[in-house]
Amino acid sequence: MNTEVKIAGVTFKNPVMDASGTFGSGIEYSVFTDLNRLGAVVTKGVADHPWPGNPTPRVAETPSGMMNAIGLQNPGIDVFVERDLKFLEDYDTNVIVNVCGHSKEEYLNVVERLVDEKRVDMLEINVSCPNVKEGGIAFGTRPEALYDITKAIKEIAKQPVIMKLSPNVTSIADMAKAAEDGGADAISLINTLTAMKIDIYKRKFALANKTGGLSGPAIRPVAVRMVYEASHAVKIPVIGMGGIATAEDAIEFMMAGASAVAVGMYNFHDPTAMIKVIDGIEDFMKKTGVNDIKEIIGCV
Amino acid sequence: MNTEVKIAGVTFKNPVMDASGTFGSGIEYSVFTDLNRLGAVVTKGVADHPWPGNPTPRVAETPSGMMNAIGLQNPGIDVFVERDLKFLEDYDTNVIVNVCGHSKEEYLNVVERLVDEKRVDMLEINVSCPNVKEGGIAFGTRPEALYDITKAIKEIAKQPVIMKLSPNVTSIADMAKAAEDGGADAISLINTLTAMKIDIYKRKFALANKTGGLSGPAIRPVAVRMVYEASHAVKIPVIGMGGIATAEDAIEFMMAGASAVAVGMYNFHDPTAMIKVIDGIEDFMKKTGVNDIKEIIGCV
Amino acid sequence: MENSMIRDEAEVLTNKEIADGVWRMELKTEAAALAKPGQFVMVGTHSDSHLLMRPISISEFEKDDNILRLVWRTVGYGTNEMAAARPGEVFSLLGPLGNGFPVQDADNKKHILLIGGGIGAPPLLGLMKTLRETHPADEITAVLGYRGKAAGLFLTEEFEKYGKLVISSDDGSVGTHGTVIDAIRENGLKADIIYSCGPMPMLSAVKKYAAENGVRAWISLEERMACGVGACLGCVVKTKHEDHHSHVNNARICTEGPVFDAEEVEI
Amino acid sequence: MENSMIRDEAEVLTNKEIADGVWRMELKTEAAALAKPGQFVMVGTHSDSHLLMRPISISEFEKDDNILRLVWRTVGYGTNEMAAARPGEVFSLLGPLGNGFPVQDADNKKHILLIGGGIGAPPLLGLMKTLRETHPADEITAVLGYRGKAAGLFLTEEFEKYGKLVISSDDGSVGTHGTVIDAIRENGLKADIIYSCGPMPMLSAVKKYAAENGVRAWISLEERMACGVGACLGCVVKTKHEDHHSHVNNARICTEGPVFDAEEVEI
Ligand SMILES: Cc1cc2nc3c(=O)[nH]c(=O)nc-3n(C[C@H](O)[C@H](O)[C@H](O)COP(=O)(O)OP(=O)(O)OC[C@H]3O[C@@H](n4cnc5c(N)ncnc54)[C@H](O)[C@@H]3O)c2cc1C
Ligand SMILES: Cc1cc2nc3c(=O)[nH]c(=O)nc-3n(C[C@H](O)[C@H](O)[C@H](O)COP(=O)(O)OP(=O)(O)OC[C@H]3O[C@@H](n4cnc5c(N)ncnc54)[C@H](O)[C@@H]3O)c2cc1C
Ligand SMILES: Cc1cc2nc3c(=O)[nH]c(=O)nc-3n(C[C@H](O)[C@H](O)[C@H](O)COP(=O)(O)O)c2cc1C
Ligand SMILES: Cc1cc2nc3c(=O)[nH]c(=O)nc-3n(C[C@H](O)[C@H](O)[C@H](O)COP(=O)(O)O)c2cc1C
Ligand code: FES
Ligand code: FES
Repeated sequence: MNTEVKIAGVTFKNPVMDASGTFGSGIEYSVFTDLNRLGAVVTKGVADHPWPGNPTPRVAETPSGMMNAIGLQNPGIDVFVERDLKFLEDYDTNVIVNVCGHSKEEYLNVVERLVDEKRVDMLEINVSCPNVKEGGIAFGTRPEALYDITKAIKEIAKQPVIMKLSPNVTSIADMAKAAEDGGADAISLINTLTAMKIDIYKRKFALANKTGGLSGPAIRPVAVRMVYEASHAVKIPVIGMGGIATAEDAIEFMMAGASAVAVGMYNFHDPTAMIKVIDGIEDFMKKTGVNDIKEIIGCV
Repeated sequence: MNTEVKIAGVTFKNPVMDASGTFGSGIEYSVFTDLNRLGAVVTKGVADHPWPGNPTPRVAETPSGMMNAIGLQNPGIDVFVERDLKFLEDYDTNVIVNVCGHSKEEYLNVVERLVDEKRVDMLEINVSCPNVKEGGIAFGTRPEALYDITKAIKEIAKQPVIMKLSPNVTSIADMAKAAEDGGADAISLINTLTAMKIDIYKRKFALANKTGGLSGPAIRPVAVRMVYEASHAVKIPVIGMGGIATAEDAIEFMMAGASAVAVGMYNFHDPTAMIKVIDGIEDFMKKTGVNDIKEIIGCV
Repeated sequence: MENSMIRDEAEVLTNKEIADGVWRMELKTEAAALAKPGQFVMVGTHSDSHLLMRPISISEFEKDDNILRLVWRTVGYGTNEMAAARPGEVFSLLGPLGNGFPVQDADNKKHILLIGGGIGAPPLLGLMKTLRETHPADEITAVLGYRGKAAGLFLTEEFEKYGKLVISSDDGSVGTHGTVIDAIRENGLKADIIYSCGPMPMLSAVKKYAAENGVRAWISLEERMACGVGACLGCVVKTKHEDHHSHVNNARICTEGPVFDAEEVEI
Repeated sequence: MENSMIRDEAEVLTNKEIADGVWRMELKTEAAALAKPGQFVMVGTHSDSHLLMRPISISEFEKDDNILRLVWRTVGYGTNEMAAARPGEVFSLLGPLGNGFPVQDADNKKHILLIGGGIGAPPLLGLMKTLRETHPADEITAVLGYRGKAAGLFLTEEFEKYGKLVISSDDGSVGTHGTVIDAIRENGLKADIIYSCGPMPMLSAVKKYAAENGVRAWISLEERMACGVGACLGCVVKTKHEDHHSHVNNARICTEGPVFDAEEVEI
């Protein structure tokens, strides 16, 4: 039975990874989850300098999901390389670094800083965070802007580049194509849906940032649809995410066209969720006679 | 205590109505719900001729929600007028007729047929159904197309016109403005989010139509955000919907900027849901000292 | 339509596994007093993320005692939750829904055939009981198809109370080896009227059998349902004639059905 | 960090309402053996639509018997579900989490002041018990603010076991009429070190009081949490100095806290 998948030349022992921002750099959750079991560790978005993020409250619960407006707080690329990348050196898994920035230059600064970091297997460019005002979201909603930044990053990056798409668009296929045209090696989707919650007794927004990103099982049907549309619009591989809780969900994304999948907010519900997804995929393969996980990619 | 609201000159005894397509024309649910209690009955989308709709399965359950791809099956405007409008004559509530079509002409045919129907208090134009191939969705995702059709309808309509917006767009504010510019008397939102579900054991789509529209509490945070953005972009009143289950949810939409609200898929969960929402709004007003429901509209 | 159906919080009186993964529950509810054979109820879950109610046929009803009996196979969230329910637990319920079997169509018929497959058998029990009120036992025959002995037969003793019972099984472990149609042939059964409920392939075979023999067959259909009361148009089946509601040859199974003249529906 | 916290399915041993809307539960879990006063646990709900775990402070722990005691006020879905739990029911739990109160900071101090407001009192009970192991009872004073007699006092007898107890109430029905600070003044209490937990306005007053009196105050903070373990960055508080993790003066309450030197945080 083979659970290996290959994305842009990088081999994953299995198609399961965390979704950026829900797992730190793996340090905290390594108590509950053997990182060596994961296909990859995807780290929290990092910028070229430390970001303080948004005021609190930053998280709120919603039906079968949650909202967040962390605002991409991060310690900056220097601390990240020294502490987080170093920590990950001890583990036998791929490392995908999620990159954020306020401007093209800031994105490029991070990518440049990482070109010679051996521990970095891939870059994931977050052009879709809805919680940062002048942040990536412009790149994430206009095909031309996405094409531009993809191209600029590809010119200097030494690792394969994954462009992470926003679902807050009229046509996800157009965005996927723009990333592909810009030279992206893969795309990942979906990031969170822009959302809002109001505390009616306080007459205040539940999040200090007013809006936040919706994630969790609630959004899964939207994510599956977008993964299907995107993977049919491009030839490059797709990493699917959005509400994955169980192996069944992961398989659903792969059947829709994803070559690999990420588990996001469900890690908060159950820090052992990813291990259960990995085990569950193997069970499914046994039960239904699938010898190679690649067989099911886009099979529907 | 006053629960009355006024939208485009039409007075609603309270701000609660059903969301089109989830309540038929009220006939079936009248066993469980006294239609006289409702602010309005919004009827299922009707076209200028009978539509067969999509093949089955047409509905599927999702976390805290459901998907549907009914495909706007309807008996056509003639049967509708004779049977459904006639049925509604006996009730003391507003009647809002939801209109669908494959083309501008088809929309206009329905509107024309209704100009002199006294029982019709308002028209709601569904330019946002994602489940009909050449259906309204083009009008619902391109501001220019929306402006055009709004204008054309307004030229002949005698009742106030509500344009019902699709959430599957990059900028809901742009769409709201296009409707307003076209002369709409009000807008309603959100229609369903385009979504997909796969039966992994059968390797088949859960809906025969492949994609369907996601509704229910799962999408509420997205709907609240869009109602907030839309109501801040235009001066015309907004009718809010998307996942309303309780009075608290209804109030949340009103605080976000909605002048009235609609309950959709939750009617399936509990056919008495709308009555509970109406009673619950009154309780909330008492408990928190709100004398006029209009005070809370957009108060956040 | 007034008071033909109610919304109720129904209390579980008893709940028992009667075959492998097949359960039978008694519920206390005034919906029982309104029920006819072949109707169904929508049953709510206790989960706040599984929001749709589940359609389950009424197997039997005791009008005077307000008791409904449901029989179901566990296949997913809701049916498993029902299986886990203890006496005293309460389920929201809508019903009775749908048209039910036209019992009067058996008037003056001597050979009444009830054909059930697997979990389609239970609603025929309530029908057989009702038919027995106006017909002698020897005019009523139930032909039931089961998987086999290992998976377990169910309700056979109950059916035998009201008429003749003929059985087929997929594995030949009991009764005729094969389908219900094989059992009908093997036993030389005659039919003046047929009532049937079961999986789609069986219903197609029944439709064909009925057509070949010039008998009217009433069949009970299933489809995914959201509302269960005719409002959502989720549950339609293509019909030969234009029905009074849709005007597009798309009858609602929950309202115009679930029981249809086999001739009338395209299955 | 290895084995400092676990994920467990903890069984409810007892559960009781000890004041109006305030509940106290005993849970069987090995997390108890790892606990320190002032730490907390994340408790899962049984609902599949309420997916976030709820942070609840550890009120007391019995290391040898693997018993945790939680005390909470019902305010929403999760806390009400916990209130409805019967013995034998099981909750998913993550813990113990956070740093806890620095007990050793009380070494050689003669006037140890524990200041608790409302539902902030319970974690101070476990702290007081632990302090009592190394201090005589007359060196430890707990000052607890309650709403009043009508809403009910809670845990007062337990606190009295380990030292002195001073009470204030909003309505003056018991102890000092006013805040905990009023009670401290009215009773002429001295402090060499302060530990505190309670609502934000009280913590601000404690911070101010401590600064005026040149005493170090350790205060326990609350914020909305998603992960509870430091991964999501949902629960930060602005700090005076750059913390080792964030490098942006934004310490994680769940990990660098929930207990902070009052001087260090901007509240
Ligand atoms: C009129 C009618 C009568 C029925 N009577 C019986 C009966 O007496 N005994 C019995 O065992 N089953 C019966 N069924 C099938 C029964 O409704 C499904 O097995 C049940 O809904 C499955 O729910 P679940 O939560 O366990 O499965 P899930 O897969 O978790 O359900 C997910 C969703 O799909 C729907 N669904 C899944 N399978 C079916 C199905 N086969 N038909 C319709 N909806 C489905 C559910 O209602 C729910 O909305 C009947 C169906 C209909 C339409
Ligand atoms: C470190 C820490 C320790 C705590 N210890 C206790 C305690 O010992 N006893 C006690 O009664 N309460 C305590 N709280 C507050 C407790 O977490 C909330 O009352 C509880 O989460 C409310 O959950 P709910 O489902 O009842 O409310 P809901 O309103 O349904 O909760 C919705 C969401 O908001 C969160 N939330 C709501 N109120 C709060 C709050 N005040 N703080 C943090 N999150 C909140 C919930 O965790 C959940 O994610 C503590 C909070 C923190 C951060
Ligand atoms: C708390 C939180 C923080 C996140 N931070 C990031 C981030 O830094 N970079 C990024 O690309 N996506 C971020 N995301 C988005 C997730 O990676 C993922 O795309 C999204 O949550 C959908 O997956 P889910 O439904 O499984 O959570 C974050 C999500 C959450 C919930
Ligand atoms: C079964 C079903 C049928 C619907 N049919 C229509 C329709 O005919 N016209 C329309 O404008 N919207 C239709 N809608 C969309 C709803 O009116 C509503 O906008 C949407 O479901 C969001 O609200 P909810 O989450 O409360 O269901 C339909 C929704 C459902 C679930
Ligand atoms: S289930 Fe809604 S019409 Fe039949
Ligand atoms: S709750 Fe996630 S970092 Fe504190």
